[in-house]
Amino acid sequence: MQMITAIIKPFKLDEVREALSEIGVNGITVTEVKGFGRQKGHTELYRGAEYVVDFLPKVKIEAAVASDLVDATIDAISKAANTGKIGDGKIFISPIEQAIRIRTGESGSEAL
Amino acid sequence: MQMITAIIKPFKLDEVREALSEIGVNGITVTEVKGFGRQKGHTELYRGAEYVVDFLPKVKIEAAVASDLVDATIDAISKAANTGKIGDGKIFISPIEQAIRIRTGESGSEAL
Amino acid sequence: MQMITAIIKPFKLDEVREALSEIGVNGITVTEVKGFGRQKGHTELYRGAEYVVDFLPKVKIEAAVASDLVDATIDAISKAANTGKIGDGKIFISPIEQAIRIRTGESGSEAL
Amino acid sequence: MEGNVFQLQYALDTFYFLVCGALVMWMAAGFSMLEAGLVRSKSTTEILTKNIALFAISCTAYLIVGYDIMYDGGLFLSGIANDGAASADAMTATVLKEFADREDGFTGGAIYSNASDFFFQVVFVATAMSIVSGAVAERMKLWAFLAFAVVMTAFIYPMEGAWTWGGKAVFGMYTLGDLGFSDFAGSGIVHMAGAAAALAGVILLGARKGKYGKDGKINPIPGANLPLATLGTFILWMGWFGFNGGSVLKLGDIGNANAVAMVFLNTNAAAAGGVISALILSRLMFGKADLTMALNGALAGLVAITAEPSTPTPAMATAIGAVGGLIVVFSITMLDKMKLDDPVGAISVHGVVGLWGLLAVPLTNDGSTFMGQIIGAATIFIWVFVTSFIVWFVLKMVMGIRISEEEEYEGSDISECGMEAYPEFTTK
Amino acid sequence: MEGNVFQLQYALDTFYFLVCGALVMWMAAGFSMLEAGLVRSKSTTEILTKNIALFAISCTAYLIVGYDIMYDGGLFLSGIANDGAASADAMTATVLKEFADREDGFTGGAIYSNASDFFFQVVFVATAMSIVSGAVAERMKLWAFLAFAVVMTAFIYPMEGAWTWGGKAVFGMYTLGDLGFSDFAGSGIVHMAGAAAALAGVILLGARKGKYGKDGKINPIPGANLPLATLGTFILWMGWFGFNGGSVLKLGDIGNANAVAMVFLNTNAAAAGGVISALILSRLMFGKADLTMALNGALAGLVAITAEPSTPTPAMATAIGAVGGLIVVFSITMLDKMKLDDPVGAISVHGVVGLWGLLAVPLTNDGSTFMGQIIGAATIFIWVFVTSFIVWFVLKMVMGIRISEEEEYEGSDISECGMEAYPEFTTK
Amino acid sequence: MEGNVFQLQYALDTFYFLVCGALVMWMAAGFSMLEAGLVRSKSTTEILTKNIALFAISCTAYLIVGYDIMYDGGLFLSGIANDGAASADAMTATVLKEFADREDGFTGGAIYSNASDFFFQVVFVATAMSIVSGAVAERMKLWAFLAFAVVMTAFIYPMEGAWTWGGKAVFGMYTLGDLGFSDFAGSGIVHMAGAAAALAGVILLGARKGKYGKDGKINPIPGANLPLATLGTFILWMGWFGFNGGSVLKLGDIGNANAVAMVFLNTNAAAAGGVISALILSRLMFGKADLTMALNGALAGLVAITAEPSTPTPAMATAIGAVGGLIVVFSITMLDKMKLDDPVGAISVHGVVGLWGLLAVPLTNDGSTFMGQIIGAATIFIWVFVTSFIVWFVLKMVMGIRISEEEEYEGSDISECGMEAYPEFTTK
Ligand SMILES: Nc1ncnc2c1ncn2[C@@H]1O[C@H](COP(=O)(O)OP(=O)(O)O)[C@@H](O)[C@H]1O
Ligand SMILES: Nc1ncnc2c1ncn2[C@@H]1O[C@H](COP(=O)(O)OP(=O)(O)O)[C@@H](O)[C@H]1O
Ligand SMILES: Nc1ncnc2c1ncn2[C@@H]1O[C@H](COP(=O)(O)OP(=O)(O)O)[C@@H](O)[C@H]1O
Repeated sequence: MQMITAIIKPFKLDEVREALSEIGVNGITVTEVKGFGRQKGHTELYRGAEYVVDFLPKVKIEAAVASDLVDATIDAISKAANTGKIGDGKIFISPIEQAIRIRTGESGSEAL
Repeated sequence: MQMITAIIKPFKLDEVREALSEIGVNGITVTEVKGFGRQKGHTELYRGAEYVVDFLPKVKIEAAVASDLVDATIDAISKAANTGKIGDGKIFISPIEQAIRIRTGESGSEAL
Repeated sequence: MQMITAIIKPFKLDEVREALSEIGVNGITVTEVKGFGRQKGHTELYRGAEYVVDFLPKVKIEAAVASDLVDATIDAISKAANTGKIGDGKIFISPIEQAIRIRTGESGSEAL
Repeated sequence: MEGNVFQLQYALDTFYFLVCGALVMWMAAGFSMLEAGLVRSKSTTEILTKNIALFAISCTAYLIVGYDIMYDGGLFLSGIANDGAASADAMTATVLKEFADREDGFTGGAIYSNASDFFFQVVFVATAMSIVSGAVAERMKLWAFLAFAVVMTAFIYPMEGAWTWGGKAVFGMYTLGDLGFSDFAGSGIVHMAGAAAALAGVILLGARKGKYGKDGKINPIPGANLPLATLGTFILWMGWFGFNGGSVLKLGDIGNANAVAMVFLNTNAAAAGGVISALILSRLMFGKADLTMALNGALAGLVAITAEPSTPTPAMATAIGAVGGLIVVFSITMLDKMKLDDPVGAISVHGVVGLWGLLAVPLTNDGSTFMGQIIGAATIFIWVFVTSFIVWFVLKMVMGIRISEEEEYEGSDISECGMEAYPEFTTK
Repeated sequence: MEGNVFQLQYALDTFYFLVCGALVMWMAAGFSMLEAGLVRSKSTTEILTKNIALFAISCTAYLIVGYDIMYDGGLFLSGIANDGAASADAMTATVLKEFADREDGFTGGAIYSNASDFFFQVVFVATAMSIVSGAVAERMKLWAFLAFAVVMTAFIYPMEGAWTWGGKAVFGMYTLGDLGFSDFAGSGIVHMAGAAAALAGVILLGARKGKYGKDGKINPIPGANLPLATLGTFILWMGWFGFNGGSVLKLGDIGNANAVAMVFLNTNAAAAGGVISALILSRLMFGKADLTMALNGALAGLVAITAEPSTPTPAMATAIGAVGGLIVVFSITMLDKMKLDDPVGAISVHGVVGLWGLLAVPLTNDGSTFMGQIIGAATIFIWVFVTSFIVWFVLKMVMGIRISEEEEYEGSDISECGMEAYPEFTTK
Repeated sequence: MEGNVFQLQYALDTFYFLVCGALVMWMAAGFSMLEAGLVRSKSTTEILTKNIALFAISCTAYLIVGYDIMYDGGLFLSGIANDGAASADAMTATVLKEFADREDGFTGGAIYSNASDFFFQVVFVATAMSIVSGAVAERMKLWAFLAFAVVMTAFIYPMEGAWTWGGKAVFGMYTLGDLGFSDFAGSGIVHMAGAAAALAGVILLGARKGKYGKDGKINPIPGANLPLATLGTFILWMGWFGFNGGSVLKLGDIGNANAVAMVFLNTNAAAAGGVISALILSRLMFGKADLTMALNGALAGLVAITAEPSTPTPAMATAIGAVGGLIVVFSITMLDKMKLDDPVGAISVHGVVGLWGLLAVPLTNDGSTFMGQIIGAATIFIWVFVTSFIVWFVLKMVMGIRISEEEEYEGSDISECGMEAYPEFTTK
């Protein structure tokens, strides 16, 4: 079991979700985040004074997947989220020791 | 030390927090997230056209706990967050290598 | 590669970001979260009835860094986020197995 | 030539009614904003829908039958065109004759367009009904509420209106006016009546889920948008000049013009008094300056002066309003203790303070008596409360009046209207 | 003495125009709030900027040249001070002579201040232009829009206004009034005209990115702030009393005062009818009470009655408004099927229902004919649509009328105004 | 018969005052919304509380003593009922005698209800005070502010009002009217006065934490809700018709009615001019169409024309407003460079442009002189600034005027009112 965390551009969310569904990842958790990286923010103006909004809106997707699905998941996200422009985001893979479904108490990849 | 991450129904937050306090988990971090899973979203309507809101509001709770508290924590969350209905959520356990309290510089389970 | 997760006071965000830039951490992801810990919430009032807002606004910073930067990163955050008052927050270090840049497909510390 | 002076007076008085009526219509926006600001975001679309629909229903039901019950104005306002005459010219001749024939031609009661009278009256009905929507917010079914609105505005309100402003005997038994009952612009007839209907609904409906905890704990449910609530209050304050000012019923001679001006002055003074007293009291009682109490204080001051804004001195008007502001703070906290959940404070503002308004009339108006005020208040309250209770009860049996627990948790916006009020602002 | 009666009538009629004009000016706020509520948060600053700027441009362009084209009022309103007389005293004398000389001195057409006439007329221009901004929202360039506003208010609208209310022959060919065309307060002249300009813009502009999916799928783009949209509707409702009420053009005798009152009554009744029918129809068609349809229903009722609010009975007025409410629901869903993206429903409310309003006139007004209404409607529509299309087209060639795809995705607020409308409420 | 004509004129003029007064009262809502829109969400409840409370305090303090200081109206308005006569009939007789006795009976200065005069005057006081709240927003203590409001509206404003509109000599030394000072509706007396009080407060208070960085860097603090700010501006624009229109002081004959109409026209034209010039200038200077500058431009146009809206031609009025719009953009950026932090631009809009308004009077009004305007402006400014400074200073010593740094960081809403304005919309 691994946790796949992806930071993507917000407007790619629906495509990524669909791509994941297709390969059998049926549960994900999504968070609205702000990203800071190579992609530059934009300038806003207020009453004559400019200021830079450094942080860009991004979406974080977390999907816990069984080990055999990891590569397919990475692949699916990579394709669906790619625009070829700077700021497309990252995928991080980290370990999970255990997963539990609260409703039933099932654990392990059963719980996903 | 482990990081316990739970995705729960928002209205269960207070109960879970109290349950955790009781077993001695005194610090948690909470994020509003949107979940996608077996539980279905609802349909909204706007000017005659329907659309499905796929994502459901969920709350993510993160608690870093010393290893001896892990089971109790899982137990407390499982009980407090359970409604028996689909969509109750998940608990994920993942490793943390180190924890530091910014104010004092303490580290390890001292820092929690 | 490690993931450094810090929970800090919101108004310290800019200082922390600058401190990280200085040591060469150029990408971070930021989430608005609510924290519960030793620091007490405040009381609000509405139409004669009081209630306690337990959760305090915090900011979560996530930075994936190459192993040789971990200590410097912890140090930079610790210093920049410190006010010496309760509630300054925590830093957690956890493992990442892999990182991928979506745009290019680069992986490992190349991707950060 | 003299006829032309009468024509001008007719025109001026008609215009005065129309301007005042437009201001009262504007109060519908005030109630909408006030209520939309004091409910949670997930119930906002629904409360807005209720508000615009109840206004439309009030106008239509009163047009069809309510005005006829209250003032014998004709079903569907039949014959209102040209004040019943065959043509505009014929009407002009009739009106001029009426002016010429009466002894106090110019200074007698106002002679003005029937259409303007209806326009002014109809917006009062909507006001009474608007009071109800706020109190039952966030948990009542939309269509049950609208069904109640039809009965309230077509029948319940017009009946008590007929006994008071309409001058008819209460079921042929007694005539309120003869008993010394006086309610200038409707502290009782409009405001307390609306509150009585609301109270009946709230009792049958129960409190919002989670409002009252164990051991009598009160869990505040903060309103989602206080600027809107404040805007609503200012709109109501402004509209009230029409509400009270128009109720002088004539503008077109020196005596009446001055009376209208005094009413404007006193209405404003009472509202100001209500704000100040409610704000200071809430600071003393709760330790903070509670904006929502200040807003309710303004409205309380306005309700309090509505029963008699023309006879008090300005200082007295300020005091009457200030007492209203004190009452409302106590009443709101008291109702909460009684577990009567009223998200916007409508029952306190319009009901409890409405009663205070009625009782304050004899302090400055010799033409009224305490006994008359009490009998009048009791008549209005009992009639409206009992009939409303029956109607709510029947609706409860027939279609249910409360949305399901789950719907309430999700918010009435989705279940009743299918859409969110602020889709981009809440994570929900 | 008789002169003083004339003076009073002049003063009263002037005041009546000013009050009605101020109410119509207030509609600018209504359009702003309605539109700001029905677009996404990322396009809100820009739509607000468009609204206040278009109002300012309308006032200025009509002052400079529009009023002259429409009513020969003089470039820059030259000579409007003292109604063209050398001094206030001279003007008073002239006016009194005019009253005294004419046969129907007191009961003839209103004699009132030219300045009040301009003030009343100018806010109508702004109304027509406000209709456009909503339909092209979220994707049109700010400065292209403002350039269009100049042409529309300085030339396109005044031309058709001259043919209708101005009484001039259409390019010297035919005179609409002679053909039995009648449009009391502007269902066609103002509302349908605005909608025609909007339609031309929408066609050239295309739909918002993502609104229409593959296979004819319609993706709703919910408005960000429904309380604002509701407030806007109430503001428009209130302002409409000035719009229609002022269009009687005289208040100062019995016949006219009564006519003004009937117009207020019927305007309100039609709006109420529109709300009820649209709400019920949307409940039946979509299963939920769609607030945005109820709001559009209110406006549809108002637009429908605008062409003739003085002759229908109140029941008839309610019906005319209710039909408007039905039409608007069908029209909005139909336009979406035709992929004409109109975020606020302006083309349906003002255009389609405006036509219904014109066609309903002969039902109650003998002075008009169906043929006249149709020719009039066609004249207005063709003129405004064609000229607007040309202007939009030229603008498209010269400076472009649509913001880039990326800018649209980021929101027009940042690209056009550099600032967010709600910087703290959205994570974006 | 002639008496009836006088009665009608009295009634019409009284009504005119009341309608204009209600419009000015409405400006209180405008200031509230403007300020609530331009502060951060965490200071919104508090600014709303300040606004409704200051309005209530203004009304009460001016009623108790202010009107007496300014116009000898009697403490507590004693004797205002029936204009001081024993009964309505006695008053009617007195008024009619006054009309009959004077030479220019019908065309002389307006004779109207004292109560309507107070009502019109009192809302001006509140306007002056509203200007202050915006400038000191987000950091001033609520109760210190309210204490200042008492002194300002009971004493500081009435004193300078007495010297100008009250016609009294300045400390017995010189009489402004004699020197050729003219301020029609209060560019100086109301607006610049409010700005002077605000400036004194801002100087003593300091800037909001974080507004000015090192090396003169200006960190913008965007307002939380621009639709509200826009709504507020439209409300003010509408209310201004009452503000300036009512200041003609008489409507009821041809000359005056026409003057009122010109004032409406010019007021509107100036506001339009201000929007256009501010928008274009901000586009040129900053590269984007800054909505907040356009809003301030509208208000600047209105303030600029307020000192003399009756004599300019419409084109001239547009120009005077447009210059106001230019000034305000420069002034706002300049004040920021001087580290005078004014979240809503009140000092620029009302103070700097108010001065421009005063100086523009002699351009079109022969009855005024530049010297008179300068002396008048200096008198008002020095008096209000110095007394305000002293009062703020005493308050600072006694109770403190600024909330603590931590409270400011948390937002004044929690510390002063204990509640959030938008509890569900911000993560904070
Ligand atoms: N080291 C990192 N740790 C965590 N998040 C990161 C890191 N680097 C980048 N991100 C996230 O990924 C987003 C995209 O990164 P960026 O450098 O702008 O472009 P790219 O993905 O094309 O390299 C950032 O906005 C940020 O949210
Ligand atoms: N594989 C997963 N990875 C991450 N989050 C998940 C995953 N599966 C489910 N979730 C989260 O848990 C929530 C509940 O899951 P769901 O499948 O709806 O019901 P249940 O918890 O009863 O199985 C989802 O809304 C989502 O936020
Ligand atoms: N065990 C924990 N797991 C996750 N987050 C925690 C934990 N303990 C504290 N936090 C987070 O850190 C924040 C600060 O902690 P707190 O105990 O208030 O003060 P301090 O950091 O000074 O010890 C909390 O608001 C919460 O968001």
